[in-house]
Amino acid sequence: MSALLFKGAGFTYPGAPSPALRDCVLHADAGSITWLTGALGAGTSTALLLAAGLAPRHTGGERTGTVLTLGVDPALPSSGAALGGRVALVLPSPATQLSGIAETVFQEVAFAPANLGWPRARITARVSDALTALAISHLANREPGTLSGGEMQRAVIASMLVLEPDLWLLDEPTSALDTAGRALVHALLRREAVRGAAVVVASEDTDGLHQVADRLVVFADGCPVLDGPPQEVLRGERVWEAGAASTAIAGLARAAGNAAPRPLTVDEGVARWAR
Amino acid sequence: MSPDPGPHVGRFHPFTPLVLTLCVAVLAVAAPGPKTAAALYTTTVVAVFLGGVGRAALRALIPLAPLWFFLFLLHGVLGDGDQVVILGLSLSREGLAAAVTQACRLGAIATASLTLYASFSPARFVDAVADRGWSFSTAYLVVATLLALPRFRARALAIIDAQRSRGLRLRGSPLNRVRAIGPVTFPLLLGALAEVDERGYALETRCASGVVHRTPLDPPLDRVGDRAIRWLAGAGAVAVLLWRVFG
Amino acid sequence: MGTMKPLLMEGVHFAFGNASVLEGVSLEMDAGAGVALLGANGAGKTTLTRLAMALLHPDQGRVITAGEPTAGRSPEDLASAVGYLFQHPEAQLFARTVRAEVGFGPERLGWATDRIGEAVDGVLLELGLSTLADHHPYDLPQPTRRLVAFAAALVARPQLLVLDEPTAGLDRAARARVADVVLARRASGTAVLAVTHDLGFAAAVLDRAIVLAGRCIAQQLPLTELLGDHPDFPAPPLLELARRLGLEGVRPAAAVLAPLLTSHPKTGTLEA
Amino acid sequence: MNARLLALLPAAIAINLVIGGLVNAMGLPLYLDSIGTILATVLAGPAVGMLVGAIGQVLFGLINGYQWIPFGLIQIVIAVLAGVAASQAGFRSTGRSIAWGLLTGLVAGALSSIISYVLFKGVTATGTTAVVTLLRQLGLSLPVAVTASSLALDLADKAVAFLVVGALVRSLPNRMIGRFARAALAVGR
Repeated sequence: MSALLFKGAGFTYPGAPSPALRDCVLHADAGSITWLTGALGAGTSTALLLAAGLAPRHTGGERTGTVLTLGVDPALPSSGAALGGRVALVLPSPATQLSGIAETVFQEVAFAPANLGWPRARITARVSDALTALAISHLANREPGTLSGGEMQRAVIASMLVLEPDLWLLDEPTSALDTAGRALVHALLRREAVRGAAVVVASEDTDGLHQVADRLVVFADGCPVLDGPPQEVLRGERVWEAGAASTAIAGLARAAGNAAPRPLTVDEGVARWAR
Repeated sequence: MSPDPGPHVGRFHPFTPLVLTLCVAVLAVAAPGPKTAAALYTTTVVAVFLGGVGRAALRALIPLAPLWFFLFLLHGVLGDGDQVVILGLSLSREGLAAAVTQACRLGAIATASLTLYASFSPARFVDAVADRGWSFSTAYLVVATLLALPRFRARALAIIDAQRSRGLRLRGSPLNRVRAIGPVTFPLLLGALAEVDERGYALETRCASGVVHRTPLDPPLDRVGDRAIRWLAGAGAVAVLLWRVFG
Repeated sequence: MGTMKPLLMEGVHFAFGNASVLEGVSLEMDAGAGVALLGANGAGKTTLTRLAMALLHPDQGRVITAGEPTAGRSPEDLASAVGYLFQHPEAQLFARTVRAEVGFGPERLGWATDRIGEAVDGVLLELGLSTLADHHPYDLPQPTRRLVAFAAALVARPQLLVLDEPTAGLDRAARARVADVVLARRASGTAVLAVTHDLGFAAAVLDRAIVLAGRCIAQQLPLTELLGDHPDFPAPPLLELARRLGLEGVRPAAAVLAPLLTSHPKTGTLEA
Repeated sequence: MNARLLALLPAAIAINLVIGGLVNAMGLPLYLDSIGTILATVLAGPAVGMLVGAIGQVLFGLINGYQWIPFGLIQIVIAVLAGVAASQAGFRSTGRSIAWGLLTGLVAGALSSIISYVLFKGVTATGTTAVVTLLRQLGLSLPVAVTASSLALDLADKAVAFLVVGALVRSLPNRMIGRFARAALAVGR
């Protein structure tokens, strides 16, 4: 049974003239990384809020169709008990994800487990593992508000990793990270999938994704229009027609008039165009 | 919330300075005359210095100075009733007594209050509340606000910089300044409201609503001494209050 | 503007209290220049941009912005000559519509109403925001809101643009739009100084790199030379490809590189 | 308490404590320490507004050492009046906002002068007290001087506070008005 299932799911924000998501069919399986991409406004961020149940429970507005998160409809108030602490959500701006009451990064990462009433020994052990996994153990005693954007983003991811969630929902999780940071998070997501979690990433950053994602779903105008293996989708033409984009090198190949399938990486580009 | 709450006061359970501050406030309100008020103020200052947080007592003088000045002016110099000449100034005897009483009351309260603030550690307070199983939401609101203040002040300054860099002049005629209220306050208000959604999502995802019994990360020690101080001070304050009201 | 330099700094020292941030910094920018200000967090990049905008004043040395020393002047005096984009630009938005928001600056500078209207329409067109002119900025997604704040920095057609992480938080389309506008403004004589970690953007639209380290300018050289040769500054994909194809000294942007790769659709060999 | 309120309240309280400083930096002699209370009331109702006002007053006392906790009562009165104003679309126009602001200023001014005189001998925040001293030198008795100065400053302060909140809520984007149904009612939208 899929960790995430949308059947004809639609959603309209309160006061919005048109729906942000329309008649969306989507699934994400445990043990795999599903990457959603699309132009701004294509609906990938809304899909994550729907999966987390925050839309409509927190956003207000109207949902149509069926959404099942880990087998439960997340919009039901009673879903809190079944899903509490099992669904991780990471949003694009780290600063608004902080707990607001932590004086140190250690307390920040320990926020959710403490709220769930875990025994203290378990919290301490899981928190230090999470800090190590994100390579921020050296920041454990720093004040969260004084971290750089990249450090804060890692702290937010660590504060979700600590819960060992069954479903990851990440919206532009590496936007503030450098190349090394991005590679570290991608490797972490792969380990989480191997552990059995379902990982769903919404991001326009398609440059590294074909080495990370098992499946690429391209959204356009509020619903998925392409769904397939990343290598295949990124080399094709339809990803551009959907208003999304492939890698920088594929974009260059397209601008140079190359037909699909196009090179994705610098090495492939050199192989294609070198004398 | 200075980084180091002072060598001694840091050892107390977080609730102890809280209860002591409330007791000082009750005693201050109940203090009948200048002598008792002055005694209370001096005792508070001495206790604070012994507690190793002397600078809080000194820092209290900043808000107190204008208050004391106006008390002396309003009740001493401008007070009516029979006059007495001190240092060439004709002052109202009764007004002066009232001014000293009030000055010492405010002194005791301000000193105790700033000592509480200097020794306040958000994490220990949240743990102390969690340890007791009391309402996490209330502790969250108090601590989240205190920790949000520096961020809001920084954002307010950034807004002024940004608007000035677009040509907004803050000085000039009063009308000009009132017209500048919108461009300066709205971004702070709209920015705060726009963040509410995302902050709410994060708190919901991290199980912050409907917390039943939260695990204290580092529960502060509540020694017998702490409890004794709290009960004695509390009983003493209530006794004085009852005596003052019904005595 | 004749020979007047958009920005000149001579022996600038600056310290917050006793914590010295910049020591003996000198730099010069000509009309149309494009400089990327790089360096670790805390190296003084934002401090340097604030000195250029008279938000801060040097303890020693001189800062000459748009031909006038900043000593004794304040940001509102420079507002017509300099466009400053803050790191969290959307934090300054307050108006009910995009048009009113972007027109706020010129209005404060005392421009005539029709001149304001033209300038606003022009910059909204440049940034592809024309259809959103009457929308409330907070009804737009955050990346678009940042584009509105960028428009507000551009509207008065300043001769110097100081940008703090201009592409942070932008979506792909907005990032491309910002790149096009920066190149166009530079071509028309505007100097651009940008603090950025987005090396793809820097390589595509700026020329020179100034690297701040140890409280002074550690390196000052063409961006294409710096990127890839310095561990902290890896080369973005297009620059890496151009270098490995022997296309040195070419601006690593798709529009520039593509014609050079006119290759046979089937075999894909390089014929240029 | 649900997560949305846990996110909204600290912001509203911080606004109470910060905006005064912001406006003073512009040389305007106003406290505006109730904008957060009024805004929270308009968006989430008087109960929430009272909580914002009360906690804000306690924290103000904690941080500044001034013991204005008794003035917390006035924040509660402001929340009640702002709630009534909101239910009567009192923020629909600049004129109505100012009218409700003046009414609140009248009530708040009267109450604060009683508290100031009885508990604090007429000496409270510097601005107000300077006016009291001036009036006293002109020969007014202390109670009259305290009442006059409290009323004058509170009328202006609350009128501007209601004006700012009204203008802000009227200019809220559709997405936010959709999120705070009460706000739409307050501005008759």
